[in-house]
Amino acid sequence: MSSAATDFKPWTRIEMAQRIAADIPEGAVVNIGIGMPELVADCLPEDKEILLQSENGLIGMGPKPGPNAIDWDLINAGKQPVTLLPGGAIFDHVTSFTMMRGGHLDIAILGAFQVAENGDLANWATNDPNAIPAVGGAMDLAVGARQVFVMMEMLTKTGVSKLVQRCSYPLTGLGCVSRVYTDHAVLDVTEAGFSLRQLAPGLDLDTLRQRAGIAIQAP
Amino acid sequence: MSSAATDFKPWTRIEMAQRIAADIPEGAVVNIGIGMPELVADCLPEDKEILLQSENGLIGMGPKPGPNAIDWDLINAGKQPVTLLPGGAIFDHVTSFTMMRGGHLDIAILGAFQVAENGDLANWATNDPNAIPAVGGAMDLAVGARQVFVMMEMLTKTGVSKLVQRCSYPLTGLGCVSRVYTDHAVLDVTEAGFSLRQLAPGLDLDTLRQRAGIAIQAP
Amino acid sequence: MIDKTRADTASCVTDIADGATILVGGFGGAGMPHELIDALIAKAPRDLTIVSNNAGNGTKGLAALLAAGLVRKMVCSFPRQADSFVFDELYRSGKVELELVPQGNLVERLRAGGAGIGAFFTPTGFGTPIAAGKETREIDGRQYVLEYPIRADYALIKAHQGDRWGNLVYRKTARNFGPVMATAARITIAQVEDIVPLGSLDPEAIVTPGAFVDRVVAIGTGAAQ
Amino acid sequence: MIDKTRADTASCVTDIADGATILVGGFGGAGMPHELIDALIAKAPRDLTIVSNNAGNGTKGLAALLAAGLVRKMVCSFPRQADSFVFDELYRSGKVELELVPQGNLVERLRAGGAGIGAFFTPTGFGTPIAAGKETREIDGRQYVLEYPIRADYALIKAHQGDRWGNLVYRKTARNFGPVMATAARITIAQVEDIVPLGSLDPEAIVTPGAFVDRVVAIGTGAAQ
Repeated sequence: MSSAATDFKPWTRIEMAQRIAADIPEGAVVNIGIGMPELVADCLPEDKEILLQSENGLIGMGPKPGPNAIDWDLINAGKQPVTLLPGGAIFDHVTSFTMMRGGHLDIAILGAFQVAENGDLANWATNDPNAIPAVGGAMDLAVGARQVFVMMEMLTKTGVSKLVQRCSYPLTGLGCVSRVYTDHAVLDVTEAGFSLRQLAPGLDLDTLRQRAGIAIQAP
Repeated sequence: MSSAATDFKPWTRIEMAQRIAADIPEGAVVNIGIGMPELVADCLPEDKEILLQSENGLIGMGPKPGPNAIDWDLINAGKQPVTLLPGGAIFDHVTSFTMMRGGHLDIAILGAFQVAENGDLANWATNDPNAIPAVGGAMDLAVGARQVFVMMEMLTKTGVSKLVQRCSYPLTGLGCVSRVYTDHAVLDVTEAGFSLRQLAPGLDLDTLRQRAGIAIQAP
Repeated sequence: MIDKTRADTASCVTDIADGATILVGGFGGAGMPHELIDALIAKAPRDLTIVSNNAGNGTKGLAALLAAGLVRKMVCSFPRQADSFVFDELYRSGKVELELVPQGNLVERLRAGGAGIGAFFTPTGFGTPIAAGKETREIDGRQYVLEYPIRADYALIKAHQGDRWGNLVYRKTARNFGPVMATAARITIAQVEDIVPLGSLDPEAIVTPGAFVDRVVAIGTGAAQ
Repeated sequence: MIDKTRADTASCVTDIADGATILVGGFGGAGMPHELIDALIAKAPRDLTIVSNNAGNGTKGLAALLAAGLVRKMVCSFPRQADSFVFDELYRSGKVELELVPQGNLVERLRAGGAGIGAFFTPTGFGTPIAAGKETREIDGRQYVLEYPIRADYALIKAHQGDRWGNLVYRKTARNFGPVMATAARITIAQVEDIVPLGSLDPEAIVTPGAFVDRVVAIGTGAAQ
């Protein structure tokens, strides 16, 4: 076994979010999932117009409102107050899921418990029988968005890789993930499995493979 | 064969329309088909609020506009200019057919080539191979409206009854007709077949049965 | 004259009986018909099946209905929330049944119910535990799951303004499930901030035509949250 | 900066190739994108499949497209009209194919195409020649026919106003098929009377959000009919 790179510093969540934001092209219609992906909204470049869609019926979502401008009738999927940009639109749930499931979103950015090398995604439930299940719109995004980007730390708190051959947690969608942004590396999901796009500073591919515990193609 | 009543005068189309209009309760949501049923719109009682729906996306349809008020963006299913009453609404085709097929219309008033004693309706095509077929929204109204009223002359121009045991023309819908308003009589469609509601003046039930060539229950 | 307006919320819910299936609008608090739910709690029919995106927040609205012990079953997409402790407790103790439906399937099943569609093949949930035991089919190279309509006895929804014909407009993202739920219930009851004279709503901006609405009651502004 | 506006109709249709399937909005003349059709006739791709409620009126719009000999197949609900002589002649002489679809099934198939639904069971047409050879099923005591989505390469629609993000509002019953067709095509092209500055359309009254629209061209008023 090769030793881990000693000068490796994993990307912070903000750095991961910045990396995702930089990869979103102008004009993209993007749905940002609840949780860690919400950081991406704050990292979007100001010189590009990117349309954020929220499952509860809006597109053209703007930044959080100031404390005196909160309107509880204008919220996002995470039920937090948001604003609407000029050109934004409000619609009902039927239209929103037509947009999501019908292939009208360019990118969905989701958190995950596990991503498999065949693109399977598990992000809504663990195998804990005592947990209250909740799925929301994740399964619709998984099947509907043209590209699904996953944003997650590569390892669990106990050091287990979330990049797997086959998911052991209940699936959200089959073969749906296009790319995974982790604190260790950015990986594409290809027909041949995970393929390296970019390594965090100080990390080499062998060390990444070892930590991930899974085959990763060289770029 | 009994002789036809000598003092029988069939109802005129206007009288048929008036009879239908009088049977529509206040508040009913009604779709009026293209052709003869259009006469019903002009006969609606002014002291009742009845909501006319048109398949091309409006409800609360008002009378024809004056010659200087024609707007070719405000038309009915027959592509004729109409007006919108205060309280009327415009919607798209998806909403319109949700309303029609989803059971949200109280009454659809349709013309017919044939009505069968089991309620089958044939009103969109004859067996003429040279005819251009056209069905429009008739099949949706047939399955979707809570009640389907047919308005038609009872006999063809050559004296053949349009009230039949089973339709010989291509069907529009199965078992969908509730009531038939003809120039001879008003008939309900019941589990036992046609049942008389009202006879045109000067006509007796036996003569009606003979002309219709079909069993008709006494009221 | 058609007049779907009601004087108070109590008279809107008097006929809701034990065992009813009720659609409840809202996404979190936005669009939640709090005052109609309060009237429903006062009327207290039992063994209700409630279809709503969430399963209550805090102690108001759906959470209060659940706490009152009137709900036998919840059909929803996202019961677990930071403040869904009322539902969580009832669910863990086996006092309420849960049918978990992906949000898009929930919406589409309601839409099918309102639009007269008998069933539909959806890609959502294929290959996941949600599809367990359900009919699936490959169509044009893609895998789908067959899902069935949801139709209900009542819908309780919240809109911004309404008129005596039942026409409704909504406010911002409080629109969410209101329009589709209005189509999928035998009796749709809408609470609005105010009832406006017939003809004052822009006919091209009316979101829910009155044909989908049976009762409208004015609550006044400031009722939300 | 997102800018979906185009300077003229010709530049909207340059990539439409032979054999394309094209949705064309409108119910009779209302909502018919006459100027985009004129541009399509000038571009002259052949063997087109056209999906539209009618099959042309008089000598303009769809009738002109048919007369130009560019259409192989029409998919519509109501081809026969008082002034549909162009289609009638082509159909009778076997020069154009017809797929007749009940209007509600046409709308629902487009909606399924736009909404990612694989197929659906509709009551419309059951027991009629329209359902001949199609899969049927009894669900909850009612008979249904299985129908499949319509998805197209292009949609040509007409709206009232649009902005550079592609947001659209329509005018009265010219709305009809526009919103659903916008969802069901790979490329949706809208002609509007005028293009307004971003932010000037009421976000709650936008009927077609720009996410469903790819190109917008201003035609000016008075273009209809």
